Amino acid sequence: MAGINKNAAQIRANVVSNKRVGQYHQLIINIGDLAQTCRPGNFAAISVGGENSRMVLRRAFAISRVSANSPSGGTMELIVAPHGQGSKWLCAQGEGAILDIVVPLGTAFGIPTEPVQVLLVGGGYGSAPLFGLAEVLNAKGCRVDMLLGASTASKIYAPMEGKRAVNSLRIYTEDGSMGQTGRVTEPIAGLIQDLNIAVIYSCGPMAMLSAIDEIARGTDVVHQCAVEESMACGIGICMTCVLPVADADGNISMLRSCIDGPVMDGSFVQWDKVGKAL
Amino acid sequence: MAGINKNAAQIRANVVSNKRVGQYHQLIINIGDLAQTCRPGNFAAISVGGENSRMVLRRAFAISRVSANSPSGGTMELIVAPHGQGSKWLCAQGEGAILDIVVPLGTAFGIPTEPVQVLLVGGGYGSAPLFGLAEVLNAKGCRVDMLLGASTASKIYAPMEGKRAVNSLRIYTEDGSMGQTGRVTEPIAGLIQDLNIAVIYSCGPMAMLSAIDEIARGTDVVHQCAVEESMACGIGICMTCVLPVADADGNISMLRSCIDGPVMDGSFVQWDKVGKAL
Amino acid sequence: MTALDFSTTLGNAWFPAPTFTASGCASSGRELSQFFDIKAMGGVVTKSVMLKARNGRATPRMAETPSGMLNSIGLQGPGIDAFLAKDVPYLVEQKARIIISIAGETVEEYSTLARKLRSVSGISAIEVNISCPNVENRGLVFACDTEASRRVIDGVRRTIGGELPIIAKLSPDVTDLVSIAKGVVDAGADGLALINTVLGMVINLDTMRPHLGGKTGGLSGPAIKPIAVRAVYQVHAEIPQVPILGMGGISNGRDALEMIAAGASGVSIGTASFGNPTAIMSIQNELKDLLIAKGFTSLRQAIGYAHRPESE
Amino acid sequence: MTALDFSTTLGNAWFPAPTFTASGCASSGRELSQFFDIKAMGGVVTKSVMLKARNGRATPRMAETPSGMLNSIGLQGPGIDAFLAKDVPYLVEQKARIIISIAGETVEEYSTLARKLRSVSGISAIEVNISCPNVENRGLVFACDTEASRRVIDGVRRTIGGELPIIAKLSPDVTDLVSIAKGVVDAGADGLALINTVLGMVINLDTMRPHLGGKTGGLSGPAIKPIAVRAVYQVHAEIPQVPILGMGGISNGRDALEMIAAGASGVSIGTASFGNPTAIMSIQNELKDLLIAKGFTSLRQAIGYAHRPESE
Ligand SMILES: Cc1cc2nc3c(=O)[nH]c(=O)nc-3n(C[C@H](O)[C@H](O)[C@H](O)COP(=O)(O)OP(=O)(O)OC[C@H]3O[C@@H](n4cnc5c(N)ncnc54)[C@H](O)[C@@H]3O)c2cc1C
Ligand SMILES: Cc1cc2nc3c(=O)[nH]c(=O)nc-3n(C[C@H](O)[C@H](O)[C@H](O)COP(=O)(O)OP(=O)(O)OC[C@H]3O[C@@H](n4cnc5c(N)ncnc54)[C@H](O)[C@@H]3O)c2cc1C
Ligand SMILES: Cc1cc2nc3c(=O)[nH]c(=O)nc-3n(C[C@H](O)[C@H](O)[C@H](O)COP(=O)(O)O)c2cc1C
Ligand SMILES: Cc1cc2nc3c(=O)[nH]c(=O)nc-3n(C[C@H](O)[C@H](O)[C@H](O)COP(=O)(O)O)c2cc1C
Ligand code: FES
Ligand code: FES
Repeated sequence: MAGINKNAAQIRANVVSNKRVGQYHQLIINIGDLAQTCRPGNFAAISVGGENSRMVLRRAFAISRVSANSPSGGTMELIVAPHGQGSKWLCAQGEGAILDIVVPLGTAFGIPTEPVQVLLVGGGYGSAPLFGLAEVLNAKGCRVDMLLGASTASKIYAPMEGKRAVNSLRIYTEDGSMGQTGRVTEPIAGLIQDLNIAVIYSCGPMAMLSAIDEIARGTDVVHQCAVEESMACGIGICMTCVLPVADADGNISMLRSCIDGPVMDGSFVQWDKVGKAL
Repeated sequence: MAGINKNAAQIRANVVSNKRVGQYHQLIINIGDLAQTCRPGNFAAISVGGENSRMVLRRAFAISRVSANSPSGGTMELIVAPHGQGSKWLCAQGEGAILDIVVPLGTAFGIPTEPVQVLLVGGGYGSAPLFGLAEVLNAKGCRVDMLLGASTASKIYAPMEGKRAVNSLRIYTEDGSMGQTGRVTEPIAGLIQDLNIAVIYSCGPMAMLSAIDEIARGTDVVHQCAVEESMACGIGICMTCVLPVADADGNISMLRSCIDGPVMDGSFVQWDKVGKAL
Repeated sequence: MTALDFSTTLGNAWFPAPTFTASGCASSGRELSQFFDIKAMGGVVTKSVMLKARNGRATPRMAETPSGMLNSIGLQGPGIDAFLAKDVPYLVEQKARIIISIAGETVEEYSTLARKLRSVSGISAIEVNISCPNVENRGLVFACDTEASRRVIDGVRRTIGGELPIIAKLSPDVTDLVSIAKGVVDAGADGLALINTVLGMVINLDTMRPHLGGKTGGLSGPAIKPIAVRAVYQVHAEIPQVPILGMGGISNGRDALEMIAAGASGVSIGTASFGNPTAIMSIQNELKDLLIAKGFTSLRQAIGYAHRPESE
Repeated sequence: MTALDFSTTLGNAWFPAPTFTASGCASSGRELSQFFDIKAMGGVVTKSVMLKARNGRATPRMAETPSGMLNSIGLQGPGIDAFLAKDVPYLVEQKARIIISIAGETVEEYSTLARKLRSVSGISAIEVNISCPNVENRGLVFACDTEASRRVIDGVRRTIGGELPIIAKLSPDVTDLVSIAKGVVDAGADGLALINTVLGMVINLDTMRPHLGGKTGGLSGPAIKPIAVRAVYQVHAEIPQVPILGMGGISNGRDALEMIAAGASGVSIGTASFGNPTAIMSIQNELKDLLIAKGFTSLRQAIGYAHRPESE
């Protein structure tokens, strides 16, 4: 069993900027030297609602990108969807606001030691960490192709700068308002063959991850996915965020997605048992 | 039994300004036409903590003064002591903040029909409504003398403009940091005689009101005091804010200080029974 | 716009909307009518009235707690005769629908109160608040004892006859809520009101003593909402035919819908009105909009919905 | 600076500070040591361990509620043998003081667990979590039944002998907490842990079904603090000689002092650590400062202070 991310620390951090991007907010937050320890796939856990808040739990957000030497020091970028009260509060925090953050948390995407062909698949705000990941993979000499999907155009997050490290980017929306009409999972089987994909990296809704895993099963493709379970603590002490995962011997146990994830080997996750008692 | 203040309404109101004055904050709030219906002694009940607040109850504040035709429309002034979480939150609301307010509430100080000699006694932020009251009394031709007391200088609230309507103002602090050293109640017995006082108006801590009442008892002086009991609703529906008060026949019952007060005839309040079960 | 049948029933009493005041949280109803038309809501549940006038407990009577509050009012009130003479006629005149809440210290007192109500016109139902100390049994709260609860309801039922619906209001501070609920239904209750406040305490750190005059107090507000939803769900699961007036922390339309899905036929709103005098009307409107948005054509369809198997 | 004796005792176990983790809210202790030195707090109460490994309940296992949360973990854990082999040695190595929490489904299972602990060194006390369904009695929770509670503690006491303090952890979801407390003390408990979570439920309005995999869950956090303070006060009033580990919603030093004034000899912190990994250390420091500011020279003087007559 993995332990808590050894780099994790609790800090009070400044919001450098907050910009609306489609239906999301892009927050840049000054986290100082901690930026150097963040890896693609890691997440941050943030207190929400301020001093008199009735919300007692932190909210988890994937780190989209870090910049170790921005003019305002080490920063991280988050892409936040205003969903419920907590994320809406976060989206309302302007420049200069101070946040209580624990970062970096969780596992990171594994980076191949050889330059290989990889496919990155993102759903909704799930694309956020993929652009930072693409840069790292690109620097390793990997060829990076990317698929992004969402229900509608405004839920596609695909920043211009992000595309530099990507060889090809295809966008799917269910309502056809951007890119192809349909689901992001549709072309995957074809691409695996055509492009000789070695690794799929995915981040998005659980149903998408599960569908990708079904496609990858039976092929040689490694599937690294970033799962998203409800988390009460983010640091491994509450056991609420568990998923049924098999070990090498096939023994299934409930692993904490905040410590043994969010990035997991998709082939070990027991997708059919998620949300059921073992 | 009195009913709820017939002028009361629930509004969303803008903070026009927020200034620190000693240990208090002076808040000017735009309440539009409601300003015309506020009388000295009335109070406002304000929601605190914002949308995700764990504070479920309103906070009560005496209306210090109203201005029906200020440049920003009808406004009221509050003098707020940062005490616990709710009042601290209020003191942190800057210009432009929007507050949920129910105003005006409660009874008002009775104004004599004849010009008489009156004494106004305030403790701490209890002086706030007395300056507005002094103006009304002064306009009626009354001679207004005022005593203010507090533990220390920074807790004396006595604005320059406020003194216009006052014939004399004496200040007492317990630590001697401003005015005379001692309690504001000390000179009252003497003043009643010397100045031929007809009415004492008081506002401040319950212990001060009770002490004044003891002095006034046995004299002809009418004592109108603004009491301060913990209030959950401010509008008469919860029965938490009660005080033991006698009626003309001497029957004592628990009256709601938000509806039958805050201004009450001190001689009817059963000071020795406050905080006890009847 | 879709038509929605928003009406509900508690026993044989019909109400145009399922939103009520909670007993003790609207005084006589007069004060709220400063803020909205009180006949626009489902109905007024009046403050629990006792036989004699009562001064209640010493102050402080309240303490705010995280997302909630404690109260220890001690049933201050004018007594049933003054109440019937002054408060009820006002509500009748306003055309508000009225549920009278009664409280007593002995089984006999409850019956006497019921007798006084028998001939009063304009009343839709009686809520029997049995979360009161039983002076005949070491002050043990009636609602904490199955047998005492039954006896109170039995006495009221016999006195009142079969017409006026009796709603028994239970306390959550018990080991086995379902058996108490079944007991009072057996004894003649037509409906249940769930939940009364949860016993709590706050220590004042200045005095280092219990803050409230009554030492302990009743916890209400959003803090207890999950407890209330659980109570309604548990009881509805066992006796689905018995209508429930659900309450405890309801502050918006979503809270109300949770309670209805758990099994409540109507909801009472207490503490929320302290923070917001127009809370009941907002909740009523939000609930209506939510039901319509979810495609319901009647409130009735949503009652107890959470008990259906996942597949439906 | 005034010297303060901040130490406390639970039975014959001594702790340098009165602040502990709450069972199930600190995993094995390893995770928190990323944020502070775990031997600096009073002690670690470990997650309730059962005889066999257990996977626990289906997800979702949590729901946030106003100033609180519901959880339904279902006692996921590695089983006592793996726990003693892996988790305890780590804590011993860190020089943390350790209270082991055990849970079972039968009276026998508790005794067996106690037997396994008898020879383990480095343990300060055993916390017996009896808020578990008793499979031998229709799943009725042990802590809801005076007799079953007594039998569990009696079994553990006989097995463990007289050395290791036994702390019985009780549920607030009962009609008469004091009699259950007295029962387990009679049966051999040296101390009490009050309170476990309060049973609650949240309905998910998207699915219109109970949100949690386990349907109901345990309510914790600031929302339940007044209930916890009341429970500690009630029990301390009746059996002041029995040390209490108080918990339920403690989030800052003031909350901790409330609990101590109500009668707790120590406090456990659960949910607050989820929102703030360093909560326990802040609470410990704030409590110390508060005691000093109020002129206490020892923690002991403040325990149960709220029970003194007003005049003192
Ligand atoms: C590892 C991880 C990475 C994430 N990355 C992002 C991201 O980059 N951008 C983004 O917009 N969102 C992300 N999320 C989801 C985000 O955490 C939730 O949208 C957010 O917690 C919702 O909080 P709320 O108060 O707005 O909603 P509410 O529904 O009011 O939240 C209530 C409770 O449920 C929990 N909860 C609700 N939805 C989710 C969810 N989808 N996942 C986990 N917990 C949930 C909350 O933490 C909270 O405790 C991520 C979640 C996880 C676990
Ligand atoms: C009629 C009236 C007029 C008032 N006028 C003023 C004023 O002009 N300026 C000013 O600074 N304060 C005034 N107060 C007191 C003010 O209401 C309290 O200081 C404030 O409610 C404290 O809230 P808090 O959240 O800061 O403190 P907390 O102690 O955290 O409050 C907790 C709870 O206790 C209640 N409470 C605490 N202290 C008081 C108190 N002294 N009176 C009533 N309720 C209390 C609060 O309303 C809240 O519900 C007045 C009170 C009343 C009843
Ligand atoms: C100040 C106050 C007074 C109350 N008085 C009564 C009462 O007289 N009779 C009664 O049955 N319940 C009484 N209750 C309980 C409420 O009716 C209700 O059951 C409880 O407060 C939970 O609902 P809420 O969270 O919406 O307030 C009172 C509650 C409060 C807060
Ligand atoms: C996620 C979670 C898991 C818990 N697991 C246990 C447990 O295994 N054994 C136990 O006795 N109590 C358990 N509890 C209850 C806590 O120990 C504590 O009694 C309760 O949460 C109240 O304290 P708090 O409000 O500080 O969290 C758990 C609570 C939570 C929130
Ligand atoms: S979120 Fe608490 S263990 Fe993962
Ligand atoms: S504050 Fe509610 S009745 Fe006065």
